[in-house]
Amino acid sequence: MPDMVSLDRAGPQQRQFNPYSDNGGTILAIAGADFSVIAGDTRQSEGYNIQTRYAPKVFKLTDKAVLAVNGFAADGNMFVKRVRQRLEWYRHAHAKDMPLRAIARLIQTMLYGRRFFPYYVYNILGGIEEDGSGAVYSFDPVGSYERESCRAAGAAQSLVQPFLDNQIYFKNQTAAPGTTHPKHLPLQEVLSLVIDSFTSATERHIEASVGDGLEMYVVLARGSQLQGLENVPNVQEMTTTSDGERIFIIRRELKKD
Amino acid sequence: MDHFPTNWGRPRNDAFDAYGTYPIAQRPYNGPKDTFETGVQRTQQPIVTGTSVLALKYKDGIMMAADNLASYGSLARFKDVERLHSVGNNTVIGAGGDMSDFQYIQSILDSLMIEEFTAQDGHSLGPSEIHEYLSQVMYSRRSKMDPLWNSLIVGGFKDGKRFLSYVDLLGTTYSSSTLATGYGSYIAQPLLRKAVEGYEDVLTEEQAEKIITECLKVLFYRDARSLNKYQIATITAKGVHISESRSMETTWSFAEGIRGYGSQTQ
Amino acid sequence: MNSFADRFAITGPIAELRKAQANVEDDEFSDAAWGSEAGFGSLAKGIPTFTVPNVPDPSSFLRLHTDDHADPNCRIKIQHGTTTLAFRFQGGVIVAVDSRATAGSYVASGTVKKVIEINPYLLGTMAGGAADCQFWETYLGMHCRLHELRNRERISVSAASKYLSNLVYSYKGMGLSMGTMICGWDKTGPAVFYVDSDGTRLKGDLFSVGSGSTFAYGVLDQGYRWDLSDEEAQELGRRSIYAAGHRDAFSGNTCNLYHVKEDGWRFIGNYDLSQMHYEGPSGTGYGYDIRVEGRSSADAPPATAA
Amino acid sequence: METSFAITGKGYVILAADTTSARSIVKMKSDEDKIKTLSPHLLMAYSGEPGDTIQFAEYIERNIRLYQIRNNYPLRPPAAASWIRRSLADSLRSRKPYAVNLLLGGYDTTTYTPHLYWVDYLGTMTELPFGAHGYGSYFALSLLDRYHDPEATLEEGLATLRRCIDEVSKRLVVSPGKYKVKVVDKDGIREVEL
Amino acid sequence: MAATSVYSSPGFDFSNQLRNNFLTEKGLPLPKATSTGTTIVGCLFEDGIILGADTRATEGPIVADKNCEKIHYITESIRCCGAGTAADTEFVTNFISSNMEMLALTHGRKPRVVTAMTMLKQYLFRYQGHVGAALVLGGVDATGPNLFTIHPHGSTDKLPYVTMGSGSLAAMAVFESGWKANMSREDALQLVKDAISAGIFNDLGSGSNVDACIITANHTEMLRNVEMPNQRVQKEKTYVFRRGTTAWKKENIRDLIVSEDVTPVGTEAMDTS
Amino acid sequence: MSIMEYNGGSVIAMVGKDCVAIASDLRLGNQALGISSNFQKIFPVTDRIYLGLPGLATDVTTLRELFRYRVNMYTIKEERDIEPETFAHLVSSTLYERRFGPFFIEPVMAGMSKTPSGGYKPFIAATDLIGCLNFAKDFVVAGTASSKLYGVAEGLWEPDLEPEDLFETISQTMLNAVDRDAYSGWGVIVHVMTKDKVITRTLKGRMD
Repeated sequence: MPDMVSLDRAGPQQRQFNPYSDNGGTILAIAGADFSVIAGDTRQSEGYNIQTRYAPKVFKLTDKAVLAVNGFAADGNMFVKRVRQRLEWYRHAHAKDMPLRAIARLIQTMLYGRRFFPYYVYNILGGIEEDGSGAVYSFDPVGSYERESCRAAGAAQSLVQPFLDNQIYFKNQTAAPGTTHPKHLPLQEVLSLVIDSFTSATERHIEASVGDGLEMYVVLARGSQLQGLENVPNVQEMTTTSDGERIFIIRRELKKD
Repeated sequence: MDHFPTNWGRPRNDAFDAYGTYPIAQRPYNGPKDTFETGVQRTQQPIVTGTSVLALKYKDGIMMAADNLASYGSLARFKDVERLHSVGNNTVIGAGGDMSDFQYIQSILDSLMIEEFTAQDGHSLGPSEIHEYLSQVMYSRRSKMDPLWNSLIVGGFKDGKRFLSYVDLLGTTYSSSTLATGYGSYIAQPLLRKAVEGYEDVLTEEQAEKIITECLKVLFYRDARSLNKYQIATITAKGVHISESRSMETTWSFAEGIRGYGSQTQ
Repeated sequence: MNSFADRFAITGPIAELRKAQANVEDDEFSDAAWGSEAGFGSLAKGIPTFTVPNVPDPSSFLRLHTDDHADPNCRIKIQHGTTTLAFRFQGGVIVAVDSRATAGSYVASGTVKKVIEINPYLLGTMAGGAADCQFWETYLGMHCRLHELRNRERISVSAASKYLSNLVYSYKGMGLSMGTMICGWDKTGPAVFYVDSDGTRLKGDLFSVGSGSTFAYGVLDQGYRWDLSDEEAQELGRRSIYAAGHRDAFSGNTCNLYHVKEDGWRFIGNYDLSQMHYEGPSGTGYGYDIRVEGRSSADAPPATAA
Repeated sequence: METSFAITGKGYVILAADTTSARSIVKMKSDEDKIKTLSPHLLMAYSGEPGDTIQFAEYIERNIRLYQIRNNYPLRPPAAASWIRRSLADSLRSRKPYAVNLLLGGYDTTTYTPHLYWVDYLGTMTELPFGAHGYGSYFALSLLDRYHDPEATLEEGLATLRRCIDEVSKRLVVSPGKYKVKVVDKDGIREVEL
Repeated sequence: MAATSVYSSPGFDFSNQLRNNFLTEKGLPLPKATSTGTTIVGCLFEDGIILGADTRATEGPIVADKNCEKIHYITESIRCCGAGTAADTEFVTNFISSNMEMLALTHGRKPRVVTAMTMLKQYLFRYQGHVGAALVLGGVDATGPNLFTIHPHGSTDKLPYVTMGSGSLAAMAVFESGWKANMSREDALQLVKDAISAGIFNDLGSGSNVDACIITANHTEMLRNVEMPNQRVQKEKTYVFRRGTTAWKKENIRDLIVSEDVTPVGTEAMDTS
Repeated sequence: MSIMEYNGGSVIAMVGKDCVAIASDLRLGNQALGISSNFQKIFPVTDRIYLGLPGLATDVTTLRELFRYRVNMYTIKEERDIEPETFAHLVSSTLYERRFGPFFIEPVMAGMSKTPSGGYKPFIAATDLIGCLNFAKDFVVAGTASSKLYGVAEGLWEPDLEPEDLFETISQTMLNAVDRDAYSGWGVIVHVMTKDKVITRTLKGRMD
């Protein structure tokens, strides 16, 4: 009878070169009605050692798609390079940017192609769908994915995600009599929650560190208002095409200890 | 696959023959096998090693430093190894880790530069291209489980821009205004960060050299695999300059008057 | 001239770079990874190829880095945990699943779609490695479509499940983890097939798969009859998933319910397990403590007690 | 595969344990009684490591009896359960621990309440309306969540028990054949035929 | 059956060990205790000794305590910084502190730093590294300032400037480049702050604030949180919930005020005339 | 799977304005299998100290008995109730006594301690499994959901909450944290203590 025998002793043993490492950090994405916010800290660490205080984890793919990668940095950077290459090829063949949901499926097949030698990366893809709605897709290292409204991944995922469940999905909150919880939060609110999530995580998480800097990408749907984005400090527009979607980056400082 | 409720979906414990098919309870591997696999040697651990390399950005470019020691385990085996290597006119790479792998890297980089030169297309490889090339090579070697056992720092100055970046045996890359490999990342990096961060554009060459020598001195005091004979490279608009080996003054009198490790006073 | 030398040189800078780039190529699907076939389209060419690490025992390498049960600190945590069930009855097939995915003790998601809609007549459930199920069942969907185009008729459930079974069996021992039920309606009527990554394929009336399957069986077996009405059958599916979600730590959150009939499958609804516990779908909670509220097993003290 | 169930109902507790005594793949005996009567209103079903089970059960049986002889009245179920847990937890700290899982069913004649305690080999104890040990619990617990009623009559309770036993025999690979069923209520202890 | 005693005898109690070994052998790994990754330092200056420490305590990758105290009291003029298993440093220093007090009472004079050092090393050596305390012991006594490090296995070291913990390399780098014999109080304090800050900002196991302790021949000054470079920034939002947000099933209020109702017996007031 | 996760369970304590709150989940599991949905982990030690014991369930009972014994002995010897600070040290030394064979429990305490002026001030503390005390000013957590609790509490906790607001904050923290933890949950119980009463509420939590 298959008993609950621990695999410890009979388990796999390998005493050779370990091709993986963990470079820490946390990424997070939230989708709104007509925008999405994709954020990541900028610290890259190994063990207790900070390698650099600025290594971006969030990458702009197109004007309506942003990819955040977390885990083993070499795998992550190489993976982003390959996704960008694929998107470039697509653009040459079709003379348009790949739609978000297609990028999501592409990422799945690329990740699954390494099923037996996985990329140690947790991906979150955020952006604007073809119908103008904000979307977030989250992936596990071997490519299973789903569309969600908010998702945190990386070292501090277990600290941040339940907080977002409460604040974004209003989980476990009963609405005041006669009212309902809003389905989507406004951009300003979402940005505040992202910043608070990261400052909270910085307070309590060390080893696979979170800290130094925070980069938040905001993707706005075609024709949507700036929604107060113009008043946010340190905002910078990154839009390159005139398709209508606009993309911004906001940078903040985090604690450095 | 394990079908027991609490372990459901996880790999099955092959130590247990659940279906009475001993001895092949686990499906054997019948893929291609290399009979002489045991005869193939890959670098699975570094043998002759170099220790830290330091690098920082200053006003005019990049400064890098490394000592001249190659150790064989705890033996100070070679005391005249040059761990800074210039690639073209704009780039220097510095290496810690296995020295034979570094020499291989030197040779492929040298041939790469020759290939580029013979193309005569008006382009030359700058520091960022060389770093990109190295990161591809290092990452692909790690993916083949046959790594080049080095931590490399690539520093350069081209078209008025300073470039400083790191790549190691796993293909991990990062850049920062100060970099250090090996023990340097624990001992020298805190000092470098404090002295350089925020002052990248004001530090003069003399100041930078003072900082980097101070760090080398501290490393020599505390890193048992280091030597007080070192070289400093500068990469500026004027090109690459790698100094001759030099030695530094060290003092060991700080503990004068201290006796023993406990109650001894004489 | 030197390009000729390059082509055959096995050392040297270009060769080193070429090897690096070859590595980029062979982990995806060969030449035409761009153009109209970029992405998933290239799968139509045949079974995709996978990168395998260059180590003596690739499956133990994979296990070393991904088996979070043997080593809770393993880095790559593949999502696990599930209760899925499907059964045949006079009115078709009921498919019910939970929606929780766990990585270690962390509930990674509570909104996983564990029913994969292969085509309007075929459903696949997902238990085990989420990516394995999603990928191979999507792949199966493409082949079902190809089958339709080639043969001008829908693929039978039996054939589809056989195809999937053969596919995953060819990867046996490599570390795939998948336990799925292929459910649908074909010329023979409603059909349910169980397929797993061991290569097992079973035809049957009633299956439950996953870490919480035993709990689902406990409720399902007691309430199951062939001649259930549609409503009763749906209620039974929901209730069994609730029971499993309640008792099993790795199952829960919500229940997705599908009903397959002659004209294809229909999504019945998404039910929150917590709501089912307290209120049920129709006002009476499924929860034990809700159901027995105010009832006590204590005897009334004897009336003569002075 | 050893399996035991316990169910409370209106004024009673039913304990059921399989009767097989198996060693590896061999069934040595098929009419073993694994439910001990500890006092006039207290039953204990035990399962676990062969040898430990009977030794521990007899140790408990005698000590509970001793208490009754010394004090002229038996321990009430909560007190007895607490003492048994303590004994088990202490034994776990000795060189040769007892690896025994227990279900304790008793009827408290002073409060007219039936009590059921679930105790595992680590000394974890909790009071439950129904419980089970062994692989059967993976099937029975959800079933009991669905069908158990604290105010069920004895007939209804036995019908629920029968459902559990049927389910386990349907689904468990090596299911035990026969069960011994005992009931404790205000009138004391008796064995019931299913 | 030997019942575990509820009376506590002095020393460690091994009653759970058999059980725990058995559980660990079954493949359930032991959980981690709170440890202090820590940067702790000490150095001599012209008048005495300065000790320094960060204030982060960790449990795996989680910060368990953001502002813990790692400079422990031994006697009025002897202090000890602890790194390693937090409970061990806490209890070891407490234990030695009370022994030192006993010694002081027995002999009627201030005990020396070497005495504390010897007690600590003998204690730690006895436990062969299982008591995981890495210590920096400093103080001023009749022989002048004394500074020691004590490793978990009981080895000791005597140096003019020392560091311990996961940030020790960062801190040592600062000392190596900045320490000079006979520094002034201000310079030495600044150097200690710099050394601890190097640990805080470059080592992930260390963090939060800087504690320092200046010990001179006749005065000990404890500078708790002498620098606080990592205060939490103001949150963007406030998170107070509307009352009634959480749904609950049962409520039970336990009144802690024992209320007395005085019910006068008899209708007439007492005749006090 | 660590020993601490064998039975599951989590506890959190928070400080408010002249009040404290302590909350735990109610699950008793046998690894993934849920056994009981009414397993108390928080026990009153005196009128003004509540002690939460998340960890291995057998040790929950054993330690509860041990502390009850030791506190009773203290009360008899000293003829007064033990103060929270004193009790915290009692817990700490009891656990450290078993440094080399620990109980698998990480206790969390909440209480109101008497001030010299006769008032009460909130007190919380936690220790690790070998008794390293942590006196926090805001909140302390322990158990299988501790990392989740840290994250939510760090976000939601605010200083100087009134008892009713503190109840909402601690409840929301606990509910959302245990929903992301497979081994905690099955209902939540919250105790809010002010200087003159203890309000105990059982929450309507997720039961999966």
